[in-house]
Amino acid sequence: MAELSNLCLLLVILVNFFTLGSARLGACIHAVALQGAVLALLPLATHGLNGHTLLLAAGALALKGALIPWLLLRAIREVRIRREMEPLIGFVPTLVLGALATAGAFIFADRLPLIEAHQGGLFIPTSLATLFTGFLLLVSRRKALTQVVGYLVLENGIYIFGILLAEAMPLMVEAGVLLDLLVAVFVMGIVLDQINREFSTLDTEQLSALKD
Amino acid sequence: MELFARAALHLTLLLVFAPLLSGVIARTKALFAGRTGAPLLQPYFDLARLLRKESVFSRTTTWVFLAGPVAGVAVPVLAALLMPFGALPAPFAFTGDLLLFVYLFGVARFFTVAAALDTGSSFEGMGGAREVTFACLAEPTVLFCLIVLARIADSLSLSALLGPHLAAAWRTPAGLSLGLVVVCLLVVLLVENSRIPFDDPNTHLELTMVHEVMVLDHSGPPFALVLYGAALKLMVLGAPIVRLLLPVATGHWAGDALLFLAGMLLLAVLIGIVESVIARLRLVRIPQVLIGTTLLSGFALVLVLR
Amino acid sequence: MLAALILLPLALVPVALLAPWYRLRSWLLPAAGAGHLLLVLLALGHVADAAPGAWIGLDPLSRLVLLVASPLYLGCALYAVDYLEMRRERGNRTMVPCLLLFLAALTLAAMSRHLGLLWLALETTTLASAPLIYFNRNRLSIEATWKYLLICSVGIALAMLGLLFVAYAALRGGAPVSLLLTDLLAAGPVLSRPWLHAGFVLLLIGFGTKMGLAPLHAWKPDAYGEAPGLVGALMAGGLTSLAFLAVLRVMQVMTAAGALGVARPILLGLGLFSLLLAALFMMRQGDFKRMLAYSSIEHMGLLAVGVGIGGLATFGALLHLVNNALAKGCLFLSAGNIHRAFASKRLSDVRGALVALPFSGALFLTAFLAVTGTPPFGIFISEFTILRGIFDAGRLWVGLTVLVLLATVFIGMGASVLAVSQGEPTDRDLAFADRFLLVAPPLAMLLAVLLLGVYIPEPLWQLLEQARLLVEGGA
Amino acid sequence: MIWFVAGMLITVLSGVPGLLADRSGRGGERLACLLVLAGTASAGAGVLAVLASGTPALLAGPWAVPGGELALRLDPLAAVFLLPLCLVVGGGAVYGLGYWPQRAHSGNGRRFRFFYGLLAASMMLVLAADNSLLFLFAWEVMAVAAFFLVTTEQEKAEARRAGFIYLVSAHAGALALFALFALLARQTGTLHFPAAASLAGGGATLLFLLGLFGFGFKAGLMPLHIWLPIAHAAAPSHASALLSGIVLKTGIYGLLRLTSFFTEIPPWWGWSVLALGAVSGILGVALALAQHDLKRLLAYHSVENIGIIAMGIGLALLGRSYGSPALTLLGLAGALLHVINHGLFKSLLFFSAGAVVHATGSREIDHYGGLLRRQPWTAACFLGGAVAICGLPPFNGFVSEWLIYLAAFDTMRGSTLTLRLAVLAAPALALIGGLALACFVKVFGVAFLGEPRSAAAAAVDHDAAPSMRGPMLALLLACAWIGLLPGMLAPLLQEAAGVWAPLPRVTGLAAPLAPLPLVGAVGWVLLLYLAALGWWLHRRSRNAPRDVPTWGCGYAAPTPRMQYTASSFADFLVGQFRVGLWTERHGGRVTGLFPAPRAFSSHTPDAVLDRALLPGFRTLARSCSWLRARVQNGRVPTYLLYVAMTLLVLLVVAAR
Repeated sequence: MAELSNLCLLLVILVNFFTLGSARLGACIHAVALQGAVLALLPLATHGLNGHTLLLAAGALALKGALIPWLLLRAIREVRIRREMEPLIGFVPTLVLGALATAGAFIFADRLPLIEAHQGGLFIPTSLATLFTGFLLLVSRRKALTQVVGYLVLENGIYIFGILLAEAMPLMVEAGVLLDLLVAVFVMGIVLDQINREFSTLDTEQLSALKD
Repeated sequence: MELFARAALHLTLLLVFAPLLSGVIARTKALFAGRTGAPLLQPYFDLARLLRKESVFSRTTTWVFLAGPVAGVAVPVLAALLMPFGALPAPFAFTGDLLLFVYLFGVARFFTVAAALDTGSSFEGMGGAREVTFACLAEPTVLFCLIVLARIADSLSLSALLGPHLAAAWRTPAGLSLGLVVVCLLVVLLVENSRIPFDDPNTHLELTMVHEVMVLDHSGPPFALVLYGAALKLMVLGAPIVRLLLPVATGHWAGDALLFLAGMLLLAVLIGIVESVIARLRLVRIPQVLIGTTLLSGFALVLVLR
Repeated sequence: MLAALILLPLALVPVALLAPWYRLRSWLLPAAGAGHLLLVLLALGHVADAAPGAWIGLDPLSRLVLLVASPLYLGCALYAVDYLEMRRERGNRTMVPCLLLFLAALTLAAMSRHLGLLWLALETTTLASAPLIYFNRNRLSIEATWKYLLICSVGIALAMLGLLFVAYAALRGGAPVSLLLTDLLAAGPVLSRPWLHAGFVLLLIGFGTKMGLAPLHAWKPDAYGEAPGLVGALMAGGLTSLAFLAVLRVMQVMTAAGALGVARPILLGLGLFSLLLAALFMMRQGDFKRMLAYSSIEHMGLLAVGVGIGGLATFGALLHLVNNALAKGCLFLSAGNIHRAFASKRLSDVRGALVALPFSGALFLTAFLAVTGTPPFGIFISEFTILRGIFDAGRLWVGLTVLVLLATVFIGMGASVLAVSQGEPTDRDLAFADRFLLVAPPLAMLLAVLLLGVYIPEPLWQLLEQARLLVEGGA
Repeated sequence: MIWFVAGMLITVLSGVPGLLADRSGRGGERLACLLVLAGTASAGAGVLAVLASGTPALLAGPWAVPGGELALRLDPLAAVFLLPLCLVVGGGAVYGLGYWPQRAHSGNGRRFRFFYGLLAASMMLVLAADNSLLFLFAWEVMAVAAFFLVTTEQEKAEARRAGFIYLVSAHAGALALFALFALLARQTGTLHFPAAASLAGGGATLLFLLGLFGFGFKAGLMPLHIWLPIAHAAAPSHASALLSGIVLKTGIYGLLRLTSFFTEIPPWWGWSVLALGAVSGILGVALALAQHDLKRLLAYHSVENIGIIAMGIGLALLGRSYGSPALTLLGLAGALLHVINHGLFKSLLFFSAGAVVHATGSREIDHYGGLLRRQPWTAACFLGGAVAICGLPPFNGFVSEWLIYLAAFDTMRGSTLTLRLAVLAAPALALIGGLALACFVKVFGVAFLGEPRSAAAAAVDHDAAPSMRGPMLALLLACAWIGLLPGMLAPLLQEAAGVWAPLPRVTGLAAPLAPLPLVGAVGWVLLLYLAALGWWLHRRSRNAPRDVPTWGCGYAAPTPRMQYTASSFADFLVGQFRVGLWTERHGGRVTGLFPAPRAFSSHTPDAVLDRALLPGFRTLARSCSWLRARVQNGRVPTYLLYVAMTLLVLLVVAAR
């Protein structure tokens, strides 16, 4: 089963790079949806079929794969933005940084001692790499929507790590992750809505009036 | 009882012979200038005349205007009690009286200048400003000299400072310092008594005056007090110099008194000569000279401190 | 009993949503606050320390935080009544439920013995306070809300990862995987170091963001600047204390694991950096509410320094937690009044508050003196205790640095506060006058700080000491 | 002790009932004044009782704060500071009735009296505290209360500026004391003050430096005097009197307490204090000479007198380092006596200055003139104070300076050349004395003598009110009393010195202080002479014509504007101090044969504050706001970048 999970994780990393590289918001969101779907597979792939993993997978699929992407797509349809115009850091540099971050993630992961069961898995590096990717998106993009996407990616990274502990950890915290993600994105959605109403744009450049 | 006797002797010497000194000075200058000059007793005549006269007061003045002359006389009389006249020890001596001596003259200065300012005339103000400036610059010199003497005598009382040990001290390495001290004290004496080269007691251009211009408005008895006070001051401040130069004692009080008077007269002559041969300094140069004197006295101190 | 503490506000939320009358809705807040305070006092008296397995329960730390947060909340709630009365145009349909939810989450966070639960509660407070910041419904407030939300969410997400790391540390160490505080403390020695250290860093950043330690503070000036005074008071007094509690929980784990050697320097560094940044950025701060935000950063820094040094300094830091919460409450509430009265928070527009608003102005000025550690106020005692701790620990240069920075803070803050409170008022006919409920709560808080400055009640003293032992592991 | 504590409590509460009284009624202020008088009287009685008993009174009680303890200690050293405090505080309260009546100052009168009581009581506590925390507590309360007194007229920008600078300096100093006492506690293990001469001096360098900074800031030693001139100028005169007369001395007290803790004193302590004292003395008086604002001038004289006191302390410290009891005794006795004296005559001067300002409504010396005719009482009191502060016999200032002189001379007996060099303090003192004399002749002459220089001065129609006159006369008498009967204070000084330094116990008066009565005697004789001569001259010139104008050397139409002004009087002397004062001169250059009218004005700003500190702070603040604008740039991505960076850095740190 380990191959399958590693395959999924590689896929996740590829999606990371895609989100970093693509200029088109819609594509980004679809990619993140895909990533969510893949992540839904992971628990099953690692811990086999049981109630807990099924629930987890279902939750992930519903939230990360379907609901949130749908919300975001709706949002961009409303404000009619298609592309991420001139990011703070260009696409190529972002990609390079992403590559570096991923490499760093692998190096850092090596320093962390694993239990036998997880030896040779790509979980730790992938989750860290995804985390860093999320950060890169948050730091390098202007559009509020893209930043939400970045936040999603970041959460995905954490989720990947969570799967490692899926059976060791009580259900509640897992639910916590998903629930919190849901609520957070909901509130962000509302705020985005308000921003849109106030500024009629989601460009965070507008959102830098408060400074010293 | 014996104290009163000594005090009485001191005061008589002071009160009686002080005006004579200015007479001697004037006479010396006259001789140098090839004139006959006024009689030696002229100052007494002046005082008598002034005391007989009636005085006139500006409507601006207040009681402070009188305080000046009063302090000008009272202070030297009191200070004389702390100062040994030649070999005659001071009637009133205790540790630290030398500072009292210095500060008493501060009192006199304070009230003289205040009296000058009381008239509200800018000339008097100008004179006062110059007076206090010179005094400020002379003050450290006096202290340096006193320290040197105190260091040599290892005591803090004027009588001990100017004690019989001086005769021996001249021949020790400290003699050099003593010499410097004498010079410095002489300078101070000239400044304090507003003598040439620092001030001209009988100039006639107010703008160049220092002391005289402060007393322009005084007349009659107050003015008599001013003149008398100046004479007393000259004698009291001259006493230490005389003692330093003639540190000898005859052993009998009358002899000592005469010796002291002789010394004072010589000093007056000396002053007269100085006034005759030296031209008056420009005002702006005076501070430089005084600061130079301070350095000189400081040097004297360093010599004895090591 | 403890459940009641959480359920009481929650139960009032639907009421608030359904109740048709404006004033009633406003008065729900003091009701909840008073009931809460009552229950807290009862609980402090009667409820024993939590059983090992319990998910929620009390221990000295949670008692301390509840003791601070509950009165603060009551004060702000009373203030809110008149405030909402004054701002009828804004309505209170969102404000009141959010405040109630905030209280519930706050209580839960204070009492949770399970790091996951604590984390969840903290996140809830974030979400509940977001609408409060947005109360004024204008571009600036939405911007502040957005920043607050995004940065805190990222932080809290990192904290989540930190939790997972700690759990994995237990897994690796062969201990039962659980985020129950008691289990973690028990498993302390076997926790796998690399995981634990990384987890500590992540947790510190997560909770530090909420606390507002520099350089994770960026949201603070905007949020405090734009939120209404009472929200600022609740956040600067309550939320930060809560976040600090979370940090202390983590410190407990580190102590149990004997990893203080790693934890303390990091905390100390963050603390000093916060002090430095606050000190520099308070200079010539043209907006007095933002200035208060920096002051809050400064005091968070002091707390961090205190715990980072340990020993007496920790005791001082805990005392400082109490004092700071109350003083900040007074400062923010009075600042809110001045802001209302002059309809501006720029120093250029606000002058002579002492004349225009005798009470609020005096409160503001006095609270400034209190918060900068001037006797007879409590912060003087706690700051001095922290300093003694620092010097006793032999950290001479740390101590001197802190002193220099405190002096700088005083200069910067003093310039602004005096400019606001003294002088001739810019406009004499203000649409605003001091109302009882707008002045009494801050006054009460100030008096409390004053009391703590001249007399620390024996029970509080014991509580602080026990809490210190909890953090320091009885060392 | 009970009396003292009671007095303290009464004083602190004195202003409270007034707060409840109505804005314009007189009841509040009268009651406050009565309470202050009662409080100070009771406290003073307590102090005297302690002195009479001969053993220090202790009081210890619990105080429920970390390290806190209500420990009070009354010993002769504290008494030296407490006695003038009681006198000046009481006098100031009475003076306030006439100078700051509630009717005229309904806005700030009540606040003022509240903080006045608070300030007085906190100072009593500072001087009696025997526990570091209690000391700091009282110290800071004192600072805050003084701040509110300075900003009484907070509607004036000048007062606000002064208050802010004062508050900042006070806080900076206090923070240094935080460190000082924390380190001290680390050494002794408790916050209770260690017993005298119980600590080894070794390793106390930092302690001493911190103390010098913290206490020096309060005392106003150069260059830490920055807050002093503006604060004294801005405060109401009786507050200035309290500030200058008493508050500054708490700094001196702290320095003395601190140095009393150590067994052996490194020589450089004494040298540094002596040097700082000399610098403060000379520069202080020189700056004072250059001022033309009456209260600012008096404030600079406080710097000068603090310098003189510091010189005494420095000599005493040297005496301890080099093991010369006589030097220690003389230096400390001089310093302590000057503490008392300065408290008295500086308050007297500020009171009379206040009366003048009250009458003319201006602080510019050049706007006065001829006030002696219009305000004879005030003039007499000011003259007395002036003579005293110049250190002239027969007033008290001379006695203390005389002691310090003796100490300076005593160093000549020292074994090493280095110690002997300390004798240079004497010429420095002489220079200070000369300059002070010049300065006060200027002030008295320009303000009270001559013709009125402004319409306001000419229009002055009332002398100080009786309620103001009373305290002034009381202080004048006190000055004369100490000057004429200095022997009476010698035992107190000796005991205080004994508290401070381990001196050999001598029964009766120690030899170095023995001549004190003689000094007084000379003072009597001087008074006698002056009286006799004065009386004679007065009789002699009673019926002399007094209606002629001053002789203008031929100039027919002199006007008051032609009188020598304060600046012109000082100009010649100030010119000698060009370096160090950097007086700014504007205009005045006359050119051409028929020059047009010219204006000349000169101003001497504070060398440290206006030329160094403020510009420095401005640059700092500017760079800070620049940095802030970069860091806090309002972009969420940047902020998140900070988070990411922190994460990386901390991970690296933790991974080590």
